[in-house]
Amino acid sequence: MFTGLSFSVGSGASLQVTGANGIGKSSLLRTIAGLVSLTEGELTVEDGDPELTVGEHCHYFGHQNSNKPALTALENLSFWRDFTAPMSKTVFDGSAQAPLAALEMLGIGHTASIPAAYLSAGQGRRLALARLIVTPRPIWLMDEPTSALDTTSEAHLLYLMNLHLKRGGMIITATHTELALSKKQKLHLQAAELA
Amino acid sequence: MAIWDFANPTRFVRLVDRTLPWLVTACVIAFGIGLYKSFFMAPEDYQQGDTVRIMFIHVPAAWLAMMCYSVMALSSLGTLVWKHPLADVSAKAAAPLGAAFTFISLITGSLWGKPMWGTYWVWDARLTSVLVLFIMYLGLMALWRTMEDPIKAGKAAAVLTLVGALNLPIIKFSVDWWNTLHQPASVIRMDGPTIHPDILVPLLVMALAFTLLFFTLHLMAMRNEVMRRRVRAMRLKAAAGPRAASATAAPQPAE
Amino acid sequence: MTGWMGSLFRRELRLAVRVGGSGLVGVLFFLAVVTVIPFGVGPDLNLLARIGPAVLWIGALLATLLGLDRLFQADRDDGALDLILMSGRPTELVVLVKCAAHWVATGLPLVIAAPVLAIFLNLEPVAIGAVTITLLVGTPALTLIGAIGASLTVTLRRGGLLLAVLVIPLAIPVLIFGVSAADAAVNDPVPFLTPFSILCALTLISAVVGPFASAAALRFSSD
Amino acid sequence: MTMNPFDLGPHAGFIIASYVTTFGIVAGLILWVLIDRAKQKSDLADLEAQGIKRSAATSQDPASEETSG
Repeated sequence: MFTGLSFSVGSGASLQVTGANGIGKSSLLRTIAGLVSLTEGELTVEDGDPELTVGEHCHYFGHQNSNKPALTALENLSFWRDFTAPMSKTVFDGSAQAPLAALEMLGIGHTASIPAAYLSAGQGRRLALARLIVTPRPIWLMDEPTSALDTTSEAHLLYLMNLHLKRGGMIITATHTELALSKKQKLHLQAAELA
Repeated sequence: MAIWDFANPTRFVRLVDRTLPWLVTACVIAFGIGLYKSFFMAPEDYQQGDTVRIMFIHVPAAWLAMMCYSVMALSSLGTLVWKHPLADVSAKAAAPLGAAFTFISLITGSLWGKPMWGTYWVWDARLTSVLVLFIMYLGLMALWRTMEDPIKAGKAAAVLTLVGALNLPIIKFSVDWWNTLHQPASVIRMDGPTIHPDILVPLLVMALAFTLLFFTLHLMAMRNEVMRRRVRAMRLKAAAGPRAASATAAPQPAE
Repeated sequence: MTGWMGSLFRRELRLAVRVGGSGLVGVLFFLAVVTVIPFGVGPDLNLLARIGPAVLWIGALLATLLGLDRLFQADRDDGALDLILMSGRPTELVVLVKCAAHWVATGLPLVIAAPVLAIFLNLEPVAIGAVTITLLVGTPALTLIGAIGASLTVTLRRGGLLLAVLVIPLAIPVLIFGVSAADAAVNDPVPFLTPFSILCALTLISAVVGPFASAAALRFSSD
Repeated sequence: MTMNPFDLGPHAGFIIASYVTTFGIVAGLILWVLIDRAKQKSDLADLEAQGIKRSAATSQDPASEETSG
């Protein structure tokens, strides 16, 4: 899928992957997440937990929210908090909000006891985002994170992302829109010349 | 149009609140008389002995199993044809009651059958039809449960109920046909000698008591359903609620 | 360790019983299958008593298979499967817990319903007990074997039918020993314990093979 | 002819069993209705405590309540 691709992201830095539609931005993120296997080359996390794969250092925030409509917002979030293995503090000391506090922080605290089926698209998106701040993990892989968010929520998202960077986290996003992130690098994917 | 006066759920709930005490009282009295009569007054049948007492609950339950389906079929017409707003509430509330009464009639029927026929169950046309009715009730309940939007679910269930109502005679006919093909073994016929009035009176009282019980429970279940929909509407509002949301949604994170 | 497993188990159970869940539809299907058999073979009570254990077992097999296609598909449709694979929890254990919850929500009701349905088929008390016990021991095996099919067909839009086709051959041994154990309890050409212990062994084997095969298939599925 | 309700003859077990199961099922129905009512009431109270008005419920029929969401 990719040839001659090499990049590194330092602690506290972000990488914005750009490129035309269909070029493979999402595939790149999914490869890092370990959801697509590498045919060649390697991915490593320096000073990471050697027991874990690269993907297990990551939070994946993709197009889908993974919210179960039959469960309440709080049940959804609490499940992911309990289920997702956290990173040990020695490797990464990131945000670990309590589920209810995370919901409040994202402005959907009032929906905590409401089934996720009743949430609007933006609220569902925020519920999915809350998952990233209840379990600390150093690398956030975000595929079009701003989709379905209005401007206030977008500002909110940027605040959370910068907070994560400030704590020494890393963010790799695939997006078309410019995001005001600190220590931003860019990676532009281009179609290979057909020989 | 009396029915349309209760189209407003709030007025309906108020009406239920007012009638329920009377219904409950009537129901308790009817059961008191019915049970007293069926144990102390009714003679044992010369053929079936004391097991005839099972009839006092079996027959009313079977009668209700059918009446409940009629209520649901009427309500379904109400949903689809007259678009009465409480019709699907009524249909939904009736389904579990119908299933329960059908189940009672199946259980008591087989408990009656064991001493009479020597087996708990025979594939007799009457029993089998009731079993099919039971499955239809459960199917309807499953349909109600799996669809989240009560209005959509109500319409789907109404269509199924009416198709079922049209189909029930056909089912009954084919089951009869199937049963006569396989010569009925040793089934007792209900249409034997005319029923003695000493048995008939308690039976009628018990039937009345069960009917009252059904209406009481039906009204209460309908009231619950109205409340459930109110909760649902309010939850939708709460989720979208600008008041609740604006208080916390401003980008002022807690830390 | 137990924390996340308990959490997953509770979530699966909640999803099975709430709106849209299919927990009890399986029992209803089981009832429908068992009811429909006498219409086909006739109401001969002796015949029904003879084929009763087999009817109950086939009904349970079909009911289990029908409910299994959503085991992983629901999680794949909303992206949760990706997160589960990245969660850092052993996928084999995740599959095992999901199967356990699925069995409690759909398999256990079948076992509970079996004695009632056995009455319709004119089984004797001993046979009723035997069928119920064999179902109790055997249906987990059906769920675990079915999980393999469910994870193989997880990427398919309409995997339900294919799932059944893939899994039925694998489930034949369970069916054979389940029915023969139930039969052995009534008319004893062989002692009940012989086929019954083989059935237990089959369940234990599938508790090992099922999660491993299923986890492997799930990992490939996201490629 | 027996007038003694406690002597139910040789099949007393079946008679008692059918009355007991009927009673159990009916009691279950009544409990279900009452528990459901308590649950809806507490849900309503919760929502009202959150400040959600039930205006839609007092003036409109359930059909328009549903579509208004």
